[in-house]
Amino acid sequence: MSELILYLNIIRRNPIYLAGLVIVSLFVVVGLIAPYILTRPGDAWGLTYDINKRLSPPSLEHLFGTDEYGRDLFNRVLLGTRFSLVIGVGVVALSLAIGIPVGLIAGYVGGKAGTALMRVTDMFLAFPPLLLAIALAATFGRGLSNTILALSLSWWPWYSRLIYLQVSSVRNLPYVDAAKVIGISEARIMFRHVLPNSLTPVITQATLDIGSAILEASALSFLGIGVPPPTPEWGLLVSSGWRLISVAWWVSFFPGLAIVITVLGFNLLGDAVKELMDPRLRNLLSMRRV
Amino acid sequence: GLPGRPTTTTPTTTPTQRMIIYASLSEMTTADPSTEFSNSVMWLPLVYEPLLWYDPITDKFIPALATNYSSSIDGLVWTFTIRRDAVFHDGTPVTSHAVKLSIERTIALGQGAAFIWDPVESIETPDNYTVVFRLKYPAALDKIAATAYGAYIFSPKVVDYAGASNLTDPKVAEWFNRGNEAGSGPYKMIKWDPENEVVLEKFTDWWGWKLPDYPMKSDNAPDIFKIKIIKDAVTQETLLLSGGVDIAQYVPLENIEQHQRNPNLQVVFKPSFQNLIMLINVKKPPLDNVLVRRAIAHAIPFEDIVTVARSGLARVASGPVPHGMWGHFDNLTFKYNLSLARELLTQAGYPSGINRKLILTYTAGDIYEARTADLIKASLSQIGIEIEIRPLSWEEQWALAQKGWEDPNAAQDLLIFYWWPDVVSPFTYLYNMFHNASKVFNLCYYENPEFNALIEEAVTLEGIDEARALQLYYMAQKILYEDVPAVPLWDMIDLRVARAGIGNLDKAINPAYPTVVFAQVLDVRG
Amino acid sequence: MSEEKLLKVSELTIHYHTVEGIIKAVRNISLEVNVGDSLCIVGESGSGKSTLGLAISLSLPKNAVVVSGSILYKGRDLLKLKTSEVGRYRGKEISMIFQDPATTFNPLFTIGEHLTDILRHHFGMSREEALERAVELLKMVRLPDQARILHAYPHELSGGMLQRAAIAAALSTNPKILIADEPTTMLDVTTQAQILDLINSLKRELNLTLILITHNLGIAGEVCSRTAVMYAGTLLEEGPTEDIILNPLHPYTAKLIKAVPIITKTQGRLSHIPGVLPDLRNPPKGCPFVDRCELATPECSASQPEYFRVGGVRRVACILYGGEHE
Amino acid sequence: MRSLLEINELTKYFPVKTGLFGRVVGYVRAVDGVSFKISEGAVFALVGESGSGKTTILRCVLRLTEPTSGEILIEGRNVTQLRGKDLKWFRRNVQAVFQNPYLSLNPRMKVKDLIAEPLKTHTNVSKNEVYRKVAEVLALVGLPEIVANQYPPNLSGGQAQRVAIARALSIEPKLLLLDEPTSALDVSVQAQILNLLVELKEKLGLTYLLVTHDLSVVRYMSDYIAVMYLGKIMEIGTAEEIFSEPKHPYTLALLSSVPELNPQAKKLKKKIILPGEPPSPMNPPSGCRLSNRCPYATKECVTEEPKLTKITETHYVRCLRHEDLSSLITREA
Amino acid sequence: MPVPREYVVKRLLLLVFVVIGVLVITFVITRIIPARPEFLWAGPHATEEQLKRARQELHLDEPVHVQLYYYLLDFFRGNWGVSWRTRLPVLNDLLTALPATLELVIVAFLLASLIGIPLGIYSALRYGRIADQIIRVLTILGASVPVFWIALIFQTAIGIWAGVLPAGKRVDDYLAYITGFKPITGFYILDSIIQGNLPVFIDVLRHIIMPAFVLSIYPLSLSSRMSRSLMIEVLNENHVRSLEVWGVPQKTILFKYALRNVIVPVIASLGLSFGYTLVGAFMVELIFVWPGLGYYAGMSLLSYDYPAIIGVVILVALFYSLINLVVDLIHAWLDPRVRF
Ligand SMILES: Nc1ncnc2c1ncn2[C@@H]1O[C@H](COP(=O)(O)OP(=O)(O)OP(=O)(O)O)[C@@H](O)[C@H]1O
Ligand SMILES: Nc1ncnc2c1ncn2[C@@H]1O[C@H](COP(=O)(O)OP(=O)(O)OP(=O)(O)O)[C@@H](O)[C@H]1O
Ligand SMILES: [Mg+2]
Ligand SMILES: [Mg+2]
Repeated sequence: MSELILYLNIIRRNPIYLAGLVIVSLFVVVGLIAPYILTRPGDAWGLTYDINKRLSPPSLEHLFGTDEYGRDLFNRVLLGTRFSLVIGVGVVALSLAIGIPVGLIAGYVGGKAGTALMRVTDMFLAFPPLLLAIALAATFGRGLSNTILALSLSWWPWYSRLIYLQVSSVRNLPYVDAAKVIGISEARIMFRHVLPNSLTPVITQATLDIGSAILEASALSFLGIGVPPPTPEWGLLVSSGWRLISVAWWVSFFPGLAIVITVLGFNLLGDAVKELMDPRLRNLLSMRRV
Repeated sequence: GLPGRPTTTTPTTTPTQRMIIYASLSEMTTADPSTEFSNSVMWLPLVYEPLLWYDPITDKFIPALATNYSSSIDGLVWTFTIRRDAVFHDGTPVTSHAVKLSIERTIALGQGAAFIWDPVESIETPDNYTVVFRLKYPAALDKIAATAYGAYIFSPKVVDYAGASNLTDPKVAEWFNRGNEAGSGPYKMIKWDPENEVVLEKFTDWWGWKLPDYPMKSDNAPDIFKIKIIKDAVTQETLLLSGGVDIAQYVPLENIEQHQRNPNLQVVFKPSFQNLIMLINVKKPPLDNVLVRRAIAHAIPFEDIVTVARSGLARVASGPVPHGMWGHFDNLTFKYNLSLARELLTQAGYPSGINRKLILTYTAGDIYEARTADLIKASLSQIGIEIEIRPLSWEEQWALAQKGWEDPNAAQDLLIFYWWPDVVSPFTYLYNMFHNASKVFNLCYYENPEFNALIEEAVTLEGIDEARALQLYYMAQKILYEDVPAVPLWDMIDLRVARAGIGNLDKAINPAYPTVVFAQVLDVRG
Repeated sequence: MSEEKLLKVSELTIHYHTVEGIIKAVRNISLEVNVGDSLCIVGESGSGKSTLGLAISLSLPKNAVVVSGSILYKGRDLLKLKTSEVGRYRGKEISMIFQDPATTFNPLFTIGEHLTDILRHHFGMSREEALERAVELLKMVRLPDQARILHAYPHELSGGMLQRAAIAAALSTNPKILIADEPTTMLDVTTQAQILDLINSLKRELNLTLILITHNLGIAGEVCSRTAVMYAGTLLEEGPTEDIILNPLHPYTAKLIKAVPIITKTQGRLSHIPGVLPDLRNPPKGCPFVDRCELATPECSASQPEYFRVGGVRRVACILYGGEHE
Repeated sequence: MRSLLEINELTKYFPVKTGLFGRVVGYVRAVDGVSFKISEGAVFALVGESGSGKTTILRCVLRLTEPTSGEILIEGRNVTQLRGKDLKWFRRNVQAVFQNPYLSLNPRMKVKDLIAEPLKTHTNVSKNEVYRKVAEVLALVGLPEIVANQYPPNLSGGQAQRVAIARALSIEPKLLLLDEPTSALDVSVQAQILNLLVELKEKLGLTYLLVTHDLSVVRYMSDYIAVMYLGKIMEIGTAEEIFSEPKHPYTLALLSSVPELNPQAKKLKKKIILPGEPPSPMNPPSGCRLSNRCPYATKECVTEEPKLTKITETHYVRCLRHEDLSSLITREA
Repeated sequence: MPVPREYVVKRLLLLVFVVIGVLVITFVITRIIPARPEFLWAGPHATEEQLKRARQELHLDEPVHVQLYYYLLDFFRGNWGVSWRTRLPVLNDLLTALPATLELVIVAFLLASLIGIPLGIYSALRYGRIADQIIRVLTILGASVPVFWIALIFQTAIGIWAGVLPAGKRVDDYLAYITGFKPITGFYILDSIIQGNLPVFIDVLRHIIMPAFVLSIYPLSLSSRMSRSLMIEVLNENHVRSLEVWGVPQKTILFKYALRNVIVPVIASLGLSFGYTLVGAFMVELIFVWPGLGYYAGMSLLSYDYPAIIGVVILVALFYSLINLVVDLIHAWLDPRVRF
């Protein structure tokens, strides 16, 4: 707890990190309340349109302009936050749900089953990031849950490997030996002693990965294999504005900007966390020129 | 070279040449002038020539390899006089024998558009420059000889080039498909890389260049005409704007107005027989109720769809047969009227809307379908019908739709897709999509014996009693209007956008030869 | 007198700036080292020994701040050197070796590469000359099979061998002062004996001035003529090693010595020091040992005690010895 | 006194595999035919430098490693074959304290839960009873009660090691194995822990097996000592015998490698410094394992493997020249 | 440092394992996940007849392991199916498209490492100062930008509005035509050099620079951030401190010693960013009409050309594994500690 306060204090003092924290908090909050603060919910959900306002440039009435249906882009981008949040959290949570058990069993139980699990993990890791997701998404077809599933299935091995490495080192720590000597059951050792001490880096990494998951999902949408229209998913908005770019640059510009800012927020925060976790870098943080 | 490998001939030209790059939306696969029935039409009419060209707008014929022709009064004997100074690219003179052999090969192979020659009983060559056709039944052979597919004349020497025993030997087709040609047209093909580009070079010995008043030529025609395959409208536009291509087959329609104002660009429109239709699963509740179907039909904002999806470059459909085609009637449009739609739903027993999400599928990747679907969803939500849009690959969509014949509940509710004619007749529209013998494309699962009988009779009357046939087609379409197994949405208007400096573009485009740009009439200076 | 002092540290105070706060690692320390001296700095973990050593060798980490004091080397204040001058002292006049031989050398370079780079820089030798000299140096630190070792990467050598190579590297420039920061802590007992033996003989052979940092009083007894005892960043007492061990003046030193089990005799109970080290972010105002000292008086916590001279050669910072002011 | 722990010809070879195909290319002979007995109430010390196999023996006794061969008997029961109830009995009666207290305590559990864990595993007392017992044990090792609610990383080294000891002792074992229990600690803290261990042993009638390389700690604590080198016992005897009449050159070297605090004693002592590096345990030298580093080695020493020779009832040495050793040393001096 | 043969053999065996892994996973994706794989295989407008043939060709009526056997057999025989879109053998299509992608990716990759690594090191040396902060924010930004979006913006701003660089394609067709430029290797930069065709060479560079730069933004940021943090880490290592106290000049410590400590792990992780770049090329090629694998993949995705998609996935995964192998061997060669 005091650590957390310390971290927050450090972040507060560094404008870059603070920006990260603010962006991420804002993203989460907006993602949660977006459906309730829309001024034009029909436009946002794609249930209304206004032919007379097609492709109007940004103005006070339409901050981000309108799209080819005359829908207010600001509202669509705002609602897109919700979808990005769902995708980001969904992908990361599902990946953890697969990755943690696999990594834990492979790392702690070991043996033939463990080796086999790690080999399977390695096979998945043989695909460059996103490639496997593309193949899976193309097979599953478009849809929100299919997108989340495709991304998670290509994502979990990273967590599995991380947990595996963590567990393999933790299981050799003296406190695990000490627990065995005391006669504690294997299951209890695994869940009470090994798992909690292996989880922190994975959970931290996973939290920060939400940004990357959003980025990848938007790439799938752009390639036409992500969520289907008229979902106001940001990547899809950019993609549908692609063909309009020379008449209406705003249609793809603002959703793209939303992606950039959100992912930037996660990455800034990630950088902060990385520095905070590393005590050596932590000292340097407050370094004064000598 | 091998198929798929680009074959290149070193150009023998000087650097002062004029080149035009035409961006094509679709790649090509085959190149046999007798059987080609697909995208190679983009260049076939430049490299090969038929006997005549047809201009549907003025309803006139332009001489091609035939300088003139006549027909007997009963329409059963047609005589064509062949041009004396025409030579094939290999140097062989064009003669009546070459014409006879070319057309007979098409007939013998029986592929692609070979059916156009069905009326022909025999072809005779009284001398080197006269061809006589004898027909089994009366037909307009001039139109047939001018079709975009299946009417091209090529050098009989291809047998030797291919090392074949006769013209129908598959080796000849292979030779063509390897990227070889033996035409007589104004351009020679010098590169065949069917996935990326096809390059044509001016054939200097073409007879047309020497005729001062020939309408199908220009003194400033490009020396090189390159067809570049760029499968996407946005990219075509980008390249057009940045100078990478000169003529775009397609650009995003939203930008057309802007391009029209752009002094560096020109835009040319033309009609098209392609239309978009929404098929309704008439066997899946609640769509089995005709009132519900009518409600849906009246809740579709046709005008808005045309504006948004096609930026106005389409006409609201009136029946499944598109505008401008024989068999089209103007009073079959559904009125967009939400209160009527709500009323119909109430009558059908759904006063507060339908309590199930209807699944609407379309072919993924098509922006016009996507936007149409989007607006249909938006509009139907106004009358309490929720739509779930599912963009699918064509094969998935079709596979899903096929299930409907066995189990309508397993199939989609609504399906939108394009139709365009193979034979230009209302019959192809009405039979394929609505006759219950057509399981492949009747994806509304509509079964109506009365309707079937009407169109079956109409098609047989087409050549004998046009008026009666028209009447029957009207009755059939009226039935569809009442039963609403489908909602025809819009009929397409086609267009080309090009660099402003290219003269005669409108002349180079002819609706009878879709996608073709007749390069020889283009006027390119500087 | 002062001319003979090779090194004179006066009232040195060093802080570390960290996220958790300012750590006062070295406070107000004064020391003198003569040519040929061997001085041991003894103290428990965290007492600031390494910080002091790094300050003298001009290699403090970037987050260290010298708050006050001076380090006079041959009369010149090392803390006031310009950046361009640092190179003339570092390595050349004062060199250092460290605790963990496994991380002393860059793992991607051979031992020979390290040695020749030092030699070529300091003496402008050619590669061949430097290699020859490197072989001699390895011989000097009693490493066998010098050619092999020159071509070996650090991970291919044992800790003892690496520590010898480090000594060779540190001595390659003929420095006047060698600072050895716990050079044997990471080594095995028998290897430790070897290295101490080596340091002892090199000290004699090369007439080295040695500053040895250790937490093991026994090592001080083995190697150094004089010893300084540090506690919580301050210097508690200083004097000839033998005197300090046999007759510790400061209550802390006395307790520390009684806490060490002695191999030559069986003992009853070891004496131990109750309590814990003070927090260096916020050290006591007075004597740092005041909280753990049985003899403490209120006066002890009032202000930091001054050094008192005892018997001419000894200094101690404890008011028990008041009167004999320095 | 009967022996509590008896080890007979204990051997542990670790196979060394290549990365490729996992082929076994050799064995690390970590422990090679070690035998000794510990009688109840005694403190038995294993000393020797790093890699000599001390920890491996300990791990074999604790069943954390499967021995290659040999017997380990606790009160006559073969440890490696214990199952079920016997195993439970074994776990309750044999406990250990490791070198680094921070690493041997789960950083995410409160001290009270750490100490309660063995109690809950081995006794079925009520929850209240457990925490009362925890408080009792904490008092036993001299820790204030507030420590109970702290997490190990927030404790000082000495406190943490006390917690580890408390945890081991909470279920009142008979045998306590100590693997370098003080080498991670500062001198002043080390003294606290050593005193505590001695105190507890007397109070609770414990038996210790102590592993260390610090001879001064051994001197302070132990009754019996086994000196190990490369997996073999070189010399074994009572503390008195080993310290005052060492018979093996390696023992002598170890003794002289301890930096002597007393400057006067230092001057009197003859030092033996072993040259060279300890050889790889994968291929130890032939004959006597010390032969390549021993200043007194002869040709015989290289060819002939010495046996443990009895000197007194309790004192054994593995050296061909042990009889000449004292004369050799004096001659050199 | 010579790398032991056994290490090479081990890595090669690992590659075989990886290849089989890739194939097994793609097999699962094509055969097991879809409810009716023959539909995905037979393609658009397939007739009953064609579906039946597809079932036979895919051995769908046999047990799974037999299907897998034939799948592997087909793969090694070069029978990767026929594209629905181009109706040509997929492998053929892929090999035609490969050089264009490689050229683009290699240029992007060179940009990424040649700019990214020095930038990161510079940033580390200016730790905490303005320059460092700016570089940091920029590189974090670079890692946050969707490649397709930035590609669109560059293309519109530079290619269309400013018109400074071509907005797409690999070479100006007219120029290529009049100067008689012919692709030989498919790497246009190389081809223009071989033919001594300076105008085309310049034109090719003008065409490649924008897509390559856009593509390099992500790996550039990655390598810059990585070298920055590695440099900071290395400068805190004991061995840097010991060279310092031994009087080795800063320049030597930084640019000889520390630099290698940075470069070696960066190289070790280059494989990963090569993977990113390869997949990023999908979108960049699509936008810049670059007729490589990415363009092919993009087109195949748009038309759901299933055999082609899977073909691209397999080829890219194999290529990625190969690059990883090479990178690992280079790493082993540079770092004496990496063995087994
Ligand atoms: N770079 C640093 N940044 C911040 N604090 C530091 C740094 N180096 C040392 N310290 C702190 O300064 C204090 C003194 O450290 P120093 O290393 O000088 O002690 P030491 O006597 O050498 O201890 P040890 O015996 O453990 O080596 C300690 O509290 C330590 O945590
Ligand atoms: N799990 C293992 N696998 C392979 N070799 C091992 C293993 N554990 C120990 N060894 C080897 O066995 C030998 C003896 O190790 P052990 O830890 O028992 O020595 P030790 O006397 O306790 O040394 P230290 O004083 O360093 O703790 C060493 O060479 C060590 O490398
Ligand atoms: Mg230190
Ligand atoms: Mg050990």
